[in-house]
Amino acid sequence: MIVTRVAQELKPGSVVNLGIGLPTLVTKYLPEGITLQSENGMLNMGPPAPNGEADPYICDAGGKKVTILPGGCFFDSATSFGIIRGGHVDATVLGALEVDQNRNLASWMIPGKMVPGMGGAMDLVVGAKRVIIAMEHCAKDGSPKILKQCTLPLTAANQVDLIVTEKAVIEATEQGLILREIQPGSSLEDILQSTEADLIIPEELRG
Amino acid sequence: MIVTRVAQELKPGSVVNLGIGLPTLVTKYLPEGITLQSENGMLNMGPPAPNGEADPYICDAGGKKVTILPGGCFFDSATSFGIIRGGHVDATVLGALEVDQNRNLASWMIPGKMVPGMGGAMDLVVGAKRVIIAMEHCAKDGSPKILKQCTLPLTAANQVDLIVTEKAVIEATEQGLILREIQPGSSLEDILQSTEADLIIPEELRG
Amino acid sequence: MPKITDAATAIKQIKNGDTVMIGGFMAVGTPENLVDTLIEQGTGDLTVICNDTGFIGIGIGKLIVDHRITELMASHIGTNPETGRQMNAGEIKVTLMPQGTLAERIRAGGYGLGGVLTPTGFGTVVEEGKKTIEIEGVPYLLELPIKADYALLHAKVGDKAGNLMYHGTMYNFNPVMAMAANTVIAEVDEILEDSFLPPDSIHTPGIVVDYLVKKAW
Amino acid sequence: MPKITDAATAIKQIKNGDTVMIGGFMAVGTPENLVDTLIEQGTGDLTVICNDTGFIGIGIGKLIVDHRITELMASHIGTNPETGRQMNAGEIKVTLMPQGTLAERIRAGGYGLGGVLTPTGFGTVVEEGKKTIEIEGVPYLLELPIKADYALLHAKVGDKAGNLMYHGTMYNFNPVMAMAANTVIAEVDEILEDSFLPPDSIHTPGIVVDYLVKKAW
Repeated sequence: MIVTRVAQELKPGSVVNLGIGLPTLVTKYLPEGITLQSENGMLNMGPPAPNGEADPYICDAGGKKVTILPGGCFFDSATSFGIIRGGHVDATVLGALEVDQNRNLASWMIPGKMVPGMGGAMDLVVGAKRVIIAMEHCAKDGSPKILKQCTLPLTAANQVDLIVTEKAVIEATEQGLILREIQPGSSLEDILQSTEADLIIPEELRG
Repeated sequence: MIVTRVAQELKPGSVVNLGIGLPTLVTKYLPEGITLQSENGMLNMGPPAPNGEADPYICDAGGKKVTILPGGCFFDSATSFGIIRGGHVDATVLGALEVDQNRNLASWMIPGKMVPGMGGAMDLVVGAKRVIIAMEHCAKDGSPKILKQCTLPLTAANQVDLIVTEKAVIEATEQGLILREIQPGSSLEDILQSTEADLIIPEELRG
Repeated sequence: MPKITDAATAIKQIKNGDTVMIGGFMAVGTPENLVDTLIEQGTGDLTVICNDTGFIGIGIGKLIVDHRITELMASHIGTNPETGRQMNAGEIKVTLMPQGTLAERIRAGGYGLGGVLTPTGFGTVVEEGKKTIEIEGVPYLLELPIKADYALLHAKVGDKAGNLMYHGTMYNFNPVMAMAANTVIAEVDEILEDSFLPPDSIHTPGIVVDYLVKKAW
Repeated sequence: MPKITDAATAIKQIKNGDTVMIGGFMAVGTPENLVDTLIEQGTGDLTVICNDTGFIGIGIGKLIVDHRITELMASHIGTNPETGRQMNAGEIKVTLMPQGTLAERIRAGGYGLGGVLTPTGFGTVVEEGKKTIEIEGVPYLLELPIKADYALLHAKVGDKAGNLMYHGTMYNFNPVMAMAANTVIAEVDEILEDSFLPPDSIHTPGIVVDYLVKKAW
């Protein structure tokens, strides 16, 4: 549900970078005419290579052997992040540990526990024209992930544009988080209970 | 004489950028194994194209149609000046309007008279490992060009390494200008009369 | 996907007063058809960013001679005496800067950088009005990014995805300009209509190219 | 002209304590023969600059597992759990930075720039100890150049002038590292002994390549 809803946000003709994990699953539901960018140096990334036919020198940002589609190209990391930082990527879809009502994102480390490094995420969040967060609404222990203020080290400040979870679609604006859609199977009450951040609820979504 | 003497300074295996004008003439006397860089985006630049056979898309830094030698390559301006500024060019040979005893060079403009722009000269003088000035010892009106202090706007400060004229070969050091050779046909007296800068004269060159 | 169109259609969106980057070094890599079309259409009052102003009657020189440029950023104007004349007569505002600095400033614009520190120009008039920052005892000038409304490029081959390949020294400023303008119009000698450039040999990725125009004269 | 030699000869000049850049992204574009040779020769106490530490037993991961690295600069270490373990145990000093920042810092080192201003990392722990400079109201971090004693690269094809061509995503950090190290050793799948790469299709110019080693296993 998260994945299909995110796919609807991606406009034909746009250049999109999908993060590792949940966002990668969006690939299957992409509309026609999306160009996928992979930060390790590829435009028009294609699906994983069929077994035994993989080119050992073409991988995606997760290290998985993939293909390149016709019209694609390869380039080095400085160019790749020039494309990203320079605003030539229309949207990035990323997972998150925490998001807050100031459009902050924390996604890259849990001090003392998990420090994989930020990889390309910090550049992507700052550079992409639109930052879409695709994540479960709550952490595995049930605690809220959409907070008044992030507690974990940030990936970037004030950059999140949209949050899509299995419960809600939330627009992140300078005025605050605006609830845009209640996902099928959820309810306003459910969302309010599982969200720490203040939500702006438009008239049409109030009971 | 200037040109052949400069050519002796260029070591086989080195990468050299020759400026427009007098320095370009050095091309004919280059030792084997020199790689010429042209700042408009070429390594291993070759001689001018024979009449009628010029590739319209290959020119040197003066706009003249030239060739590329086997093993050469083309690249964009950002890469070209990365090669220059990053210290990957071993020597540059440039003309000059004025040079002074603080290793300053003025070569790009005469206020109110000639303002062609600095082109790539400022980057070359700062970036090349060795800056060799090839010029007539005096201006056309006979006034000295090797001065205590440059009067024209500088191309770069403290970067000149060697000055080769038809009268002298002068090493530019932090201690000052050291006369290294008296060119055939000239004399110490001739050099001292036509040079405004203080010259350090080694024992072996004194009368 | 870029729109494949003719020069007149692509160029007519450029209005008087726009800022336009134009590729080329001594006219090699300058899109002559696009420049001619700007002149035909009467577009003027342009701010032009380019390496040099070509020659009288060739490349960007044509825009100078026809008084279409009111402001110019370049590294060299010596091969076109008319540029110097207009500058001295106060008819055109010219900002000259080192060629490597020009390349890095345009790159910074297109690559989302706030600026770069270069040693070039320190101790010269180029440092006027600029911040000097010392790194490990060496002074550098802080040079700021440059962007434009349009970039007019010339490449050898373009494919229908907009990917470009240059040839020889036509490469020069074209790739950095392709990244630094809102709208990119590329004149190409050849358009691959039914195939694509090899993905390992592309100099400018198609996603930044908005219009492809086949060189016609 | 680079020296065409074997891995053992090229690698034995690297001494304990040297700073080494190694190309590759998730081991694609990492010179496995050169890494294996470093391990064979017992070279250690290295400062390594790379994007990521590959996987256990693959790419730079092998140097980690064998405790050859005492200091690491990278953007991602998550695919090799041993790196995180050594970091938490204080056995290795790790500096993590954004991937685009790493690329620009290495490029700045090789291109003679004193630094670049990037918006990436502002408002995060990445800004610690760095100068913030505001340009037109937007804050940027000043990121400094990185250089190394050696760069170990992997390319698809090299010619006898040292020119390199990459293929696919092996491109990544190799071209910027080629410019930023005193000595550059490139492992290539194929060496053109009697011909040259086409001049329009070269990714790393041969003048910066000191040693070419044919990939042997």
